[in-house]
Amino acid sequence: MSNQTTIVISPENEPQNTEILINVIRDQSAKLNEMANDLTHALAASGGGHGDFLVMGLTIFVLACFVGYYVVWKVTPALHSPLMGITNAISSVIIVGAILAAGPADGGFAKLLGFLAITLASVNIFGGFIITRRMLSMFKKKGA
Amino acid sequence: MSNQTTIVISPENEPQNTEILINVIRDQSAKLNEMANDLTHALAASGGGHGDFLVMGLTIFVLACFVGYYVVWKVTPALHSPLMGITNAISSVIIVGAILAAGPADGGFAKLLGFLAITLASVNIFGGFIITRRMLSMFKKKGA
Amino acid sequence: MDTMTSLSYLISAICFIMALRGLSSPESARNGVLFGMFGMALAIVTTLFHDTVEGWILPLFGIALGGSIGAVIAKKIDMRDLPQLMAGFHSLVGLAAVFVALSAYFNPVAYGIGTVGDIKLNSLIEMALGAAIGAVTFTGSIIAFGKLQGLISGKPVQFFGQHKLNAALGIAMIVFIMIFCGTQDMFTLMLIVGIALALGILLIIPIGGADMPVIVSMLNSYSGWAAAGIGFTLENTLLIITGALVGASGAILSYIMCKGMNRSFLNVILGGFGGDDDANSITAAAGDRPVKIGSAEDAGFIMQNASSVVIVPGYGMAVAQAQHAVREMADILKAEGVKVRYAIHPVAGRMPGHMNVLLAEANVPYDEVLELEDINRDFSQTDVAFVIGANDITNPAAKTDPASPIYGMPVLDVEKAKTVLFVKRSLGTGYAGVDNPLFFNENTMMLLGDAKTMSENIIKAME
Amino acid sequence: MDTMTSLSYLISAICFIMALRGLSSPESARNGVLFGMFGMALAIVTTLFHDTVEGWILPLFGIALGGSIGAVIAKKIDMRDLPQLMAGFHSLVGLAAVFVALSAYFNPVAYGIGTVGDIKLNSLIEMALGAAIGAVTFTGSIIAFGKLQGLISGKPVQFFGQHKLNAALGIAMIVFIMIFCGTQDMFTLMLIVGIALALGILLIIPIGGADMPVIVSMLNSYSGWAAAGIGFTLENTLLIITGALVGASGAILSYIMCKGMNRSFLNVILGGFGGDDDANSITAAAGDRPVKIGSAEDAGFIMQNASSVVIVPGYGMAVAQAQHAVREMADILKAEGVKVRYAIHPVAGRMPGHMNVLLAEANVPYDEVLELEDINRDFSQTDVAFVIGANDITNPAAKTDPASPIYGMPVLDVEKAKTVLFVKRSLGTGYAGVDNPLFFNENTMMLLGDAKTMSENIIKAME
Ligand SMILES: NC(=O)c1ccc[n+]([C@@H]2O[C@H](COP(=O)([O-])OP(=O)(O)OC[C@H]3O[C@@H](n4cnc5c(N)ncnc54)[C@H](OP(=O)(O)O)[C@@H]3O)[C@@H](O)[C@H]2O)c1
Ligand SMILES: NC(=O)c1ccc[n+]([C@@H]2O[C@H](COP(=O)([O-])OP(=O)(O)OC[C@H]3O[C@@H](n4cnc5c(N)ncnc54)[C@H](OP(=O)(O)O)[C@@H]3O)[C@@H](O)[C@H]2O)c1
Repeated sequence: MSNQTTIVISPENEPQNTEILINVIRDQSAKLNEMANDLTHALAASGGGHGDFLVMGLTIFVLACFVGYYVVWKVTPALHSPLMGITNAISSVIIVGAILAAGPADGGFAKLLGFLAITLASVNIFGGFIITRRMLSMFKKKGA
Repeated sequence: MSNQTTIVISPENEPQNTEILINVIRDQSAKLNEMANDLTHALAASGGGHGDFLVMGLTIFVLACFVGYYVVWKVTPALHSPLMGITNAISSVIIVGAILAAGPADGGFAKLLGFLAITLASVNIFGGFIITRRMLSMFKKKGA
Repeated sequence: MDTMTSLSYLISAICFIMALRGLSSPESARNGVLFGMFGMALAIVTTLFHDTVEGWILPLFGIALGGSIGAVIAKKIDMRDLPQLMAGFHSLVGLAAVFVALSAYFNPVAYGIGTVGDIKLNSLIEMALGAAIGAVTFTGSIIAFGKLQGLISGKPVQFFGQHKLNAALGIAMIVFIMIFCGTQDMFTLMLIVGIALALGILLIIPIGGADMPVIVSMLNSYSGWAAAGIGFTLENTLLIITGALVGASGAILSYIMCKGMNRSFLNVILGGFGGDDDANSITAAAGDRPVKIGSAEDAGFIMQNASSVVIVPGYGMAVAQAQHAVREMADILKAEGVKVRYAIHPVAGRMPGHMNVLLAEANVPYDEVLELEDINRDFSQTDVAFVIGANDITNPAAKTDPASPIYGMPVLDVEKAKTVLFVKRSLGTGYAGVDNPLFFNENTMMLLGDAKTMSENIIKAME
Repeated sequence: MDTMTSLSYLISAICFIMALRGLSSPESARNGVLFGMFGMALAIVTTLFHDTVEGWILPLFGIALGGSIGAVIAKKIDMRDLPQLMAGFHSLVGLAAVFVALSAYFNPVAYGIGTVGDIKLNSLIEMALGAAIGAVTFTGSIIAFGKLQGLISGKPVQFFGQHKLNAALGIAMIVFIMIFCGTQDMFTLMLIVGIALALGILLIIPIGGADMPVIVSMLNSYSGWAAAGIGFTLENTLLIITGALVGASGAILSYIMCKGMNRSFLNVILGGFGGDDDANSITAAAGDRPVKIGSAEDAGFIMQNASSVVIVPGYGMAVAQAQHAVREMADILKAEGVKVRYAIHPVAGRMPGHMNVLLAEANVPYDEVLELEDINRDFSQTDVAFVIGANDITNPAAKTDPASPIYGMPVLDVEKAKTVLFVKRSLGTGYAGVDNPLFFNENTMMLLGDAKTMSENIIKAME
């Protein structure tokens, strides 16, 4: 920090001089305080706040719904069962949240919940993908 | 601010006392300075920073490309000309940026550019939508 | 979340979209699954490298444990039991969602959404909603599983004031969610989960066993919305996108099924339709009218002398596991130069695409298997329609009788074929419980018996 | 950006998606446009209420000024001139993008991306890219406009070292963008824009006039990507989404056209194909083989005695503005009980969907207008194929002659009709400059003359 020089009040300095000095420092300090406050507000108001994620997330959600709508309508009816299998598997991506819960060294009860969720989701992930592959492996063309 | 009391160094106060006081204030100031720094970093690192918008924006962009892909392939070939008309109109949504440029009272050159961009984009918006409506109004079913 | 993590998640999301895209044809589907698996692996690895994840042992152990259970189940399961398998799997996703929502409550710091007792309002709402939807999915899927597996009676269980009770519970839940957002009280959260668990049971129990496929799809959709809700809590775009994809998929499948039955979704949800299949009694009307009943030999003879046969499989074929025998029969006919094709109704069987999977399992090439809109025009040029274990989906009353409960449902026009052969055990009704006038048609011959036995007898007769 | 603003923008984006969705059928399209207009109005109003926008007079004046110009143009324009109108409009979007990017440079505070001389790195890159793409779109579209309107020769202008020059300019631009990101120097930015303007001209000038539709679509796509780039600069999700939609649309249309011509996109971009149509000389081959040349009376007689006629319009009909006469002719035939339909090739005319708009303008009901894949099978049961101002899109060499430059391009199988009537001014070639062996077929009759005059004569002959 630039103002790190220790101020020593020696008898040579007149009290009045010192007074000015102190007041300058106090003003600076007040200014810094204000700055810090402003920044805190900026942090809250800016995109970093949860409020903004909400709208961005909503935008993403809406677009993903459109994508889902189109992609799923394009699925051939013959593969509707594999579709259920695969969506079952990918909906277990919630495992991401479970790993975060089980992750911290000092997780406590949340850690246990996280572990359970990981296990449950894994049943689905492996089960879902494997059953889907099993189903698809049976679909063969004429002569194949 | 809580430390807003003006310090007066009267002859009664010993210089040493004052010295301590000054150093306390200096320390406080340093701390505040640090806080401000921390906050600045937090602001940059957090979602508010441009870095994070980039990824969120990218996510939105990718999803929008998927949506665009599906929506456009569903357009019937007979309406490909109106499609060009309507995309021409909506691509002029860039007018949003132009209005922001023309908006500030003290915009200077940017304000002029903004105004020009608004005008150009408006030609497209009105032109694009009107020509599309004109085209579509001509498409009629048998007997209609 | 740092940029690298977010980018990885974005790639995962794209992989999931590609996985669903792949299902537009059987050839591209295999690659699609690989995309899905890669996306999931990437998501898991990325999360393991997250700052706050300190130990890998616990997560990896959980994955290994759950993964092996899942793998064993998926490898052992009989394809006939797909519907209940799906229901069972969905219940697990629901429970996992509840656990994740709760762990976010107990350790908000791990997700960066606040500190214990001081969680952001948005996160609280999303957390409560995620937990509630997850809980409904959990118990609802268990009931659906039970009904499909036959552990619980498939009969719609209805009692007085049911809908009022559900409504009251729903309102209570909303009130408690509001209280929870104010107090952040653990007990309230538990109460919300408890009510949701009860609601899951109460909502599904009045619905008939045969409507369960719609419910399974609906719950699939719910599990997606729950994942999306938790995605909002954790500010995780991957969860939001995937949740939306799954939610949309489940909703569309439910819609397709309802349309295939010409019933509204509300009508299904309100329940009371379709009890156990065994409960269907042979209706009185049957006694009065003449029915032509044939033998396996008759059927074999007719088909061997036909030039084109369309096989219409239904739920009964799945129950009897007759698909292999049917395919053998078709092979013999094809060897004799008969053109054989299969016609699949959108709601044949008990799950969307169920018949396609069963036929594929019996090695029927998928290009011989046609959907309703592709084959319906051809019945008038067909010699024999061989209807096996199907009933409602061929019932012409859906086209002609506005009083019929299935009026307006699209059906296969089998009656336009020169001869219609019906393989079923009796003259009883199907799932919808309505008489099929086709049994009494002049060009219909009933082949009464179990679908598998009858097919095998026909094979013997033809050899 | 506050939550309300973001939400409004999200609604706008949804409206734009709905607008494109509507175009899946002519009925829903009208509502679609309303969605689009509402979305745009919402976006504009939302922005006007933005904190930093202090005066409304300037923006509203700009909107009124530009809007009235746009409205007048759109109302006056002849439908035949659609391609050049689109090109002209795209040039404006390109220029607007350049202006917005520049104003972000001069007043970054207004967008919250930094202060003058201290703009964020990301924003700098995106700004430079947005400006560059916008500038290429601007000059490129102007050249395309000029070629289509006939202001510039449609001949591909090619000179030695062209591609090397373009590559050098491209590399120079990238270098300058890198320098700009370091220095934030205004002069460098101007240089980037300057190079991009030059590139726009140099890239389009070597491409033949008839390839312009692909280019117009490509530039449409570019204008979308430019908007998306600027969306990243301004951290505006609406711009990103809309940009992606427009970008995808333009790219898909270009792809459809290239596939319709069986040429690769690169082949079009590298240029040199297809000069002025007038430049096509009557090829020597014509003299040697016998050609049946008929009169309007012959044509009228043949068609009046037919039971089904398929009209195949092409670029020549658009040039001659013959669509009204053709429709009148069809009306007379229909009144006499002849079944009349229209067959549209994906690249008939000079713009995707061009023929459909012209026929619609002449009040042809759109359910009589069929796409290639829907009508091609029917030609063998058709008495007369009436080809008017079309050539390449009927050329059977595309199916049979691997040496032909149009080999592999899907064509309308008009030769399968009992009689083929060809209305054109000569035995000359069409856009691709290749001979059409159909002119010399036994069942072909050439009706030489201007499309409009000939149609009017046929009408007179039939009355
Ligand atoms: N696919 C779906 O996703 C879905 C979802 C919900 C509801 N549904 C409903 O399920 C029904 C499906 O129609 P469907 O025609 O496939 O089935 P269905 O109408 O339920 O008829 C099945 C027939 O198979 C016969 N059957 C049962 N077991 C048999 C056996 N072992 N051997 C021979 N025949 C046997 C039964 O007659 P007998 O008792 O005389 O043998 C019954 O009439 C529709 O009403 C549909 O609305 C389907
Ligand atoms: N639609 C698109 O988006 C698009 C885009 C790029 C390229 N293209 C290309 O454009 C071509 C379109 O095929 P096309 O068959 O429609 O056109 P074409 O092959 O260019 O043939 C047009 C014919 O119309 C005749 N014609 C010109 N003016 C006429 C008039 N006033 N009256 C009567 N006839 C007249 C010309 O013959 P005469 O000189 O003998 O009269 C010419 O042979 C394709 O090669 C396609 O690849 C289309």
